[in-house]
Amino acid sequence: MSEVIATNQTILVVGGGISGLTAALEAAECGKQVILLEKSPSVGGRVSQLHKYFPKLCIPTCGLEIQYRRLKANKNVRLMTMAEVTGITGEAGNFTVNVKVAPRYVNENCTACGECEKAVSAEFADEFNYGMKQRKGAYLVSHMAYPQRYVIDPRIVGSDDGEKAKAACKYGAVDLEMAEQNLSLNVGAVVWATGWKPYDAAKIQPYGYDRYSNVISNVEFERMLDPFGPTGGKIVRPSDGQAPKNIAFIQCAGSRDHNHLKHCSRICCMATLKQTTYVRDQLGDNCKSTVYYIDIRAIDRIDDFHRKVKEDPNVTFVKSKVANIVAGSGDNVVLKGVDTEGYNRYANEHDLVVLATGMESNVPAGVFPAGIAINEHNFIDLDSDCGIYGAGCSSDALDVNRAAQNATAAALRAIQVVNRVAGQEG
Amino acid sequence: MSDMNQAMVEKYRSNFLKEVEANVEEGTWVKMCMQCGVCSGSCPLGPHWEHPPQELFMMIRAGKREEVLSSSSMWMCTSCYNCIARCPRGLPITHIMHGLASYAKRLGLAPQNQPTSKFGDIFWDSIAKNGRVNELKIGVSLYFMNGFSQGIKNALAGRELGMAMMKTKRMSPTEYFGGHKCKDLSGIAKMLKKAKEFEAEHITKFGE
Amino acid sequence: MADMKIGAYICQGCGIGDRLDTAQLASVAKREGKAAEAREHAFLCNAEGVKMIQDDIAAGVTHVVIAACSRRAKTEAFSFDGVAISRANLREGVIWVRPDTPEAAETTQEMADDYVRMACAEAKYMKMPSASGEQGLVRDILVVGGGISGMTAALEAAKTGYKVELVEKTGALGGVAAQMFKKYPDKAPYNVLADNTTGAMIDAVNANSSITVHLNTTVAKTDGAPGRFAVTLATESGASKDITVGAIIQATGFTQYDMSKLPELGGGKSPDVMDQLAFEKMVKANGGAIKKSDGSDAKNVVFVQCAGQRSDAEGHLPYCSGHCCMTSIKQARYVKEAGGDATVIFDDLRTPGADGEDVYRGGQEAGVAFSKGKVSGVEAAGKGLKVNYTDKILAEDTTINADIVVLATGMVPASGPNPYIAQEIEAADKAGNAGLAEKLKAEQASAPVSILNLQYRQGTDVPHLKSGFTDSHFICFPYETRRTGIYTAGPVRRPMDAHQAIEDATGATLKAIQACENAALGRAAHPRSGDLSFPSFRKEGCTQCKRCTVECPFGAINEDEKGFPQYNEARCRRCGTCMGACPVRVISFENYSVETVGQQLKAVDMPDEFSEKPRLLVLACENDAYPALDMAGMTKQEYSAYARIIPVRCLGSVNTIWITDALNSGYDGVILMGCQKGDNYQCHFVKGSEMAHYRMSKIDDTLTQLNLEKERVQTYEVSIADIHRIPQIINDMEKLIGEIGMSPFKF
Amino acid sequence: MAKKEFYSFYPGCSSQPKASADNFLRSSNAMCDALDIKLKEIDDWNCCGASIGYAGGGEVPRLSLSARNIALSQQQNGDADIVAPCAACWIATREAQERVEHNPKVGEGINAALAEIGLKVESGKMPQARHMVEVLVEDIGLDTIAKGVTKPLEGVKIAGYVGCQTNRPFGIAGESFENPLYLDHMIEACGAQAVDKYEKKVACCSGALMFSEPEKGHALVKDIIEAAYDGGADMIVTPCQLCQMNVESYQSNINKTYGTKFNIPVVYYSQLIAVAYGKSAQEAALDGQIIRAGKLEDIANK
Repeated sequence: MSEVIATNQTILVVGGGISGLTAALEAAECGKQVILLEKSPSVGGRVSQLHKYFPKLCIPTCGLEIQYRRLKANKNVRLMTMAEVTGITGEAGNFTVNVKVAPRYVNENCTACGECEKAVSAEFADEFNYGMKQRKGAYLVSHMAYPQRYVIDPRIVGSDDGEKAKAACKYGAVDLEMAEQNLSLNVGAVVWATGWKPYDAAKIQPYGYDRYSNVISNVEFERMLDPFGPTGGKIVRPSDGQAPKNIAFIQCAGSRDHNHLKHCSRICCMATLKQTTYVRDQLGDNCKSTVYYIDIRAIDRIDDFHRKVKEDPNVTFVKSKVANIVAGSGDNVVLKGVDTEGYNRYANEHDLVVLATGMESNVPAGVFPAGIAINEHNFIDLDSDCGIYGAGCSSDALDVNRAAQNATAAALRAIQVVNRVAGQEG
Repeated sequence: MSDMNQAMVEKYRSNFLKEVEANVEEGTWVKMCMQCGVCSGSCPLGPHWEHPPQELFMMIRAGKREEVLSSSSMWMCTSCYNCIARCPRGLPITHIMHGLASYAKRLGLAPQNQPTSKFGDIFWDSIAKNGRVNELKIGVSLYFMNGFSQGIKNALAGRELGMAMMKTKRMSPTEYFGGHKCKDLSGIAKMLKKAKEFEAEHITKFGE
Repeated sequence: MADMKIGAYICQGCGIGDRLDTAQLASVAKREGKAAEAREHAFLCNAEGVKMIQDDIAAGVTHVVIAACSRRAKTEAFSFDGVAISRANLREGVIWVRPDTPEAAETTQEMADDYVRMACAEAKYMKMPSASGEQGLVRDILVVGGGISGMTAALEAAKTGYKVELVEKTGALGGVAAQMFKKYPDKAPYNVLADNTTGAMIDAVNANSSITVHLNTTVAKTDGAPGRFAVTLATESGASKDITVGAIIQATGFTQYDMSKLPELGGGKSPDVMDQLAFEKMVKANGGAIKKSDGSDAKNVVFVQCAGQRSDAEGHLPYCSGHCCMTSIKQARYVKEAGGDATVIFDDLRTPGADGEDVYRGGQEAGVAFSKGKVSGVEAAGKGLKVNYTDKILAEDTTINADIVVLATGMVPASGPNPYIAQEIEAADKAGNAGLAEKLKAEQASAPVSILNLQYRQGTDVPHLKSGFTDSHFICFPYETRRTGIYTAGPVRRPMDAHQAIEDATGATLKAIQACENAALGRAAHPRSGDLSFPSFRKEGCTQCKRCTVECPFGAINEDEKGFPQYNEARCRRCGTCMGACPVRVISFENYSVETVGQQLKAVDMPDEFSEKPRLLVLACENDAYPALDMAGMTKQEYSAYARIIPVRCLGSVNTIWITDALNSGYDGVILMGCQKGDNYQCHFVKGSEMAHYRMSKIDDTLTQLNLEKERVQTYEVSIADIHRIPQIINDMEKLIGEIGMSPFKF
Repeated sequence: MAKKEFYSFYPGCSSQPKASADNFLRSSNAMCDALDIKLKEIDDWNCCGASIGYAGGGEVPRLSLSARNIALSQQQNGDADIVAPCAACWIATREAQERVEHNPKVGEGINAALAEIGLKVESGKMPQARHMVEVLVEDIGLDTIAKGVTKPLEGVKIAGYVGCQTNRPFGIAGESFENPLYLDHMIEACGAQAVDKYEKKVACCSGALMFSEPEKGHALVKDIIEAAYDGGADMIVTPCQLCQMNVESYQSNINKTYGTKFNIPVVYYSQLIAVAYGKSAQEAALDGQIIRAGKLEDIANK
């Protein structure tokens, strides 16, 4: 990777999630040279951890498969995984970007045969499953992982496991000598697409995510639906592994709240509506869903999905921001609050609570040159000539189609910069 | 109807929200409520509120002046600050409730014989007089808050507690004659007088 | 082909060597596959293995058969320029789905043998695709619509170095945006109002030498394909002009929902009940003053959200227009700034995203009153108006007086007529759905005039997805319309505000530019980006049946005057649906044809009827079913050793001859696996899977002729996540064959 | 933060000799002696108006009271932190400061009133108003306190009842409004065992409404005590004078109304620390308990 060649006509895309992939591929398919950086061992980002997309209830990996194929087929894109930007200097048309590449301890010889994984024993919290599951110290992030190449957890390097993994690989792919690399790239424009992380639910103290095992977050709920996920695809209560009968979905958990994220995260309402359909599909009439909301934001054409869910007799909507959660009978919890449509107090017992936690921008501090405007919600504001463009959830709280749309626009802005450098503008 | 109430009705015809913004402690925050209801759900005496805070805010916007100001709801506030801690919009709800209560009282609209309202007076008088609280006197006047005969009953009922407090040296009969007080009482009186005047004079001008 | 030289390379890595007799595989390749070279290698994908292959290519190998892992794996290593490559999936497709037991060894080896035979057969019939050269590089883009979306597209294209022909049917640029009094700022903080900058934008467009503006002009005719669109512009004056463009952006915006359909809300009944656009114009005209129709100042304005929207009621819009809450808050602030009172009556206040909450708070700070409620009626009251509504918070029916009532009606996309309406009516009639047929006929009768006047076999305009919005794969691939090289942007694609429209138009501009560049190189657009193969047909065999021209999901194929198909490479997405449609099998791609698949299935060794070794043919969509099968392998899900899987570009490309051939040559069962069809289709080629299901519904006749059980051929909709289900489907078929018995057609 | 040379002490009405929190005052003096915390009482301080002052006092008069205390403290003790052991006093003082900082109109009224007695407060120039607990947690540190313990309160299980106003709206830095942990840590620092997951830890004791709405108040206190018993507590500890009074002294009334048999001691953290530091039962003011904390007395008398 050290021999990565980049020029001021190269476009750097930071982040290999749906936005970064889209920006990189669209630019590359316009004939531009692109370097795509991804911090984790494989691309796909947040959407690769989702079970289905709203409103079509289709499978995210379906779209990713196409993106990966475009990536494999296009020689204009160079992908670097486990790479993180540590600093950017310069100006539009001539940036110097410092990149830190963490060692993967596995080289391109890897065939993903899985022998190293069989050989090692130590287990670690699986990031892909938000720690709801353990994984080995030698692992493939997921079956859809691209690059389809194993990773050695740095924590087993220097241990017996490390040596076992090395010994197990017939192809000399395990290289425990790999070290962190620091490179500096010269690029013309940057598309910043580092996406989002779910807001830390433990910070929403009234809801006791840190105190009640049956209070979980919406992204964790999503992982439950994966047949290869922590629960084998079953919707269960963490406390006893039993199927829930009465689920509460709490909207704006950390969003629209000056104690947490001031902005609306846009996707949570649709995500919850979608998740009620998982409940309906898997548990049928044996489980009820109650959605506690302030406003249901099923924006534009997909409002019909909202109306369809409303017709489901097993789904109830309560216009109320839940005040707090206290222990109930057994492992159940009790939600306290007031239904503001006509002032009705409630203390409702539920056996599983899903917090619709919001989107927290991953835009870092201290990386960008002066003049890049990052707003109070930590999104990058658009400045069409600055040469660094936020894409997807680095620019706003966006759903997938808006992220792809926004990333395509960001790619064009980057192309304009490198075309100017090349003297191709009109 | 008190003169001041009359004056306010005329001044703010049909715009109760403006009146609240101008005259009620932290009243300018009322418009920022987004009706999520977290305050209403967080109140320890919630069930005793005829209209919970978020509903009061909606009623203010809807111009339900009499209903709001004559409501006993605000007087249910125990100042636990749960609502303030949880409000996603950062409204100082506790203070607004206090403000609405004292404004209603000022206009003579607060419900008659509202115990907390009365207790508030007794408490304030004690402070105004001594600069410090005279717990014994307050206790006694509390007993007699609703008349002499009721007072005797209360006093008897509270006797046990009174004795216990005396016994543990946490109350002293001497309190009744003098007891805890500040030195500069005249100064405090002057200060409070001025403060009251200022508020009275500006009550119709806040927020303008 | 004299010059053809096949090289077969068998990998022994990842346990293949331990589980399979690779020497035998090599001899199969040589003897049966007619491979000139057949080499085994312990670790084919490493530098040494790859070099071995490259050396052979240098020495004249033209067709490379890689017998190793799945075609989805190790693509970097196994990409060789200038040669045809086929892959036999021995890892994910054989050893990983079969138990490592002595009993299983024989059938597992047979599986591998067959895949080598198949790969050799496929390679034999593959040619290296090369572009047709049908079109060159045209760096001119046509933008239809001079509103904020269209102007953005024009300016962005010019800024990127492309020339633009901007067509606007009215006499002025600016569209709806130009009529705004104020707008929200483009960047944080959003809780303030900014001046309308559309004027400056119009000036920038007029001043830009790369942009030619055509006012009072419409598109009379659009012919050709990406890279060579031949467009005739018609001006009001009757003059016309022919231009050639590489790609088209349709930014024709929206029209305001007709509020006279809402009499209960006072629509059309009082001049002081107006829609948001009318209110905006009024405020702009009065320089910020809020005036009633009689010229007097309006003190109270009530905004009624979701007017005729988010409702399934007859004549209402089923969707939410997204911008209306933000717009009403902005307009309510005009009222506050003019010293009046404004109340917004809403159901759900929809101000999403980073800017949304700032806007909401900004409105509250400005003193705008918000009330969650449902308006039941608007009526005259004295000189003014009275709004009757249910206050949902105070749970009471109440009224509020207003000088002006603004109805937040929705956006109706100006997307032109639905090109498929005639077909839909026909289908509805066939299905005996009179109600729908009536509805569609009414729609057809009141259809708007065409916008693009496409000279396409499949109609004059871009197909709609839902409610008239032009779209297709709107989640992952928002820009993909069903007309290659024609991209829609702005509210014509999905309801949106000006801020989003600018983003949307910028993205659409990239796609248009990409279309120009790809067309010049003969490269396919999404989803087979970069594919150079394109369909051609044997004219002497063609019966002019027109199926291919009708069934192409992208309207790529026209008919010449004699009724022969004209393929228009640059419009084609290379899915092969035409190939699947052709009853006389004259359509083929260089590297994907009736032969490349047909020969594979014939190459399979067919044990006799009494061998108890059935053969199951699985035609699996390469986009979803095949990856799922790979993952079944990765997760060691076992499935029948009798299955022989052939990936296809799209189920739509499956020609029924393959099924007939398979049955005739003794296959006991055939399974087709494609993507979900219907309204929420997941088929990457929109209609491919649907067409395949339709065709297979007709296969029964064939089976009856051969007098075989209908169950022997089954078609499934599967998803890429069906990692457990797909092996089950295959195993069920094996079980079924066990029950109904082997096919008698074994030789 | 390190311990300050001295603190400007604002005891508040209840923490005066022979007032309802006399037992706090005495134990607090013992605690400060043990921890070497120097307090200089603000001379002639006045009542803060407490959480009920609004009813009779309104906004400006009520806040003027606290402003006077601030001005006096500044006059007498310069920039020294004002330390109040009573939550009401503490937040009233902080609220007065905030209002002066953020509401010019109210600030003007307050200073007009103070001018009558030749005092004034200036935005941005007022000393910090802190709770006694903040001094213990931030300036001294619970680890330090733990180190000095000579008589660990072994075998005593205590429900740490934080209540409202010590916790909201300001609270102790770094603690959550819903589940503050410092009091539990303080209990453990003293060698006692804290009740885990005390459900009513931050519940309201009805505050001043105990006097005007006793029945409603009793209902709230009943839950607080029940939860303590459920947690297996021998006693309840609180940082708040009003909480202590409300939870301790109405148990007999509650027993009458609800037929319960409550008899659980309610002590101050200052009493725990005093005893843990070897002070006598008398110094720790254990004789000031209406319901005697037998287990503490035993340890103190060892």
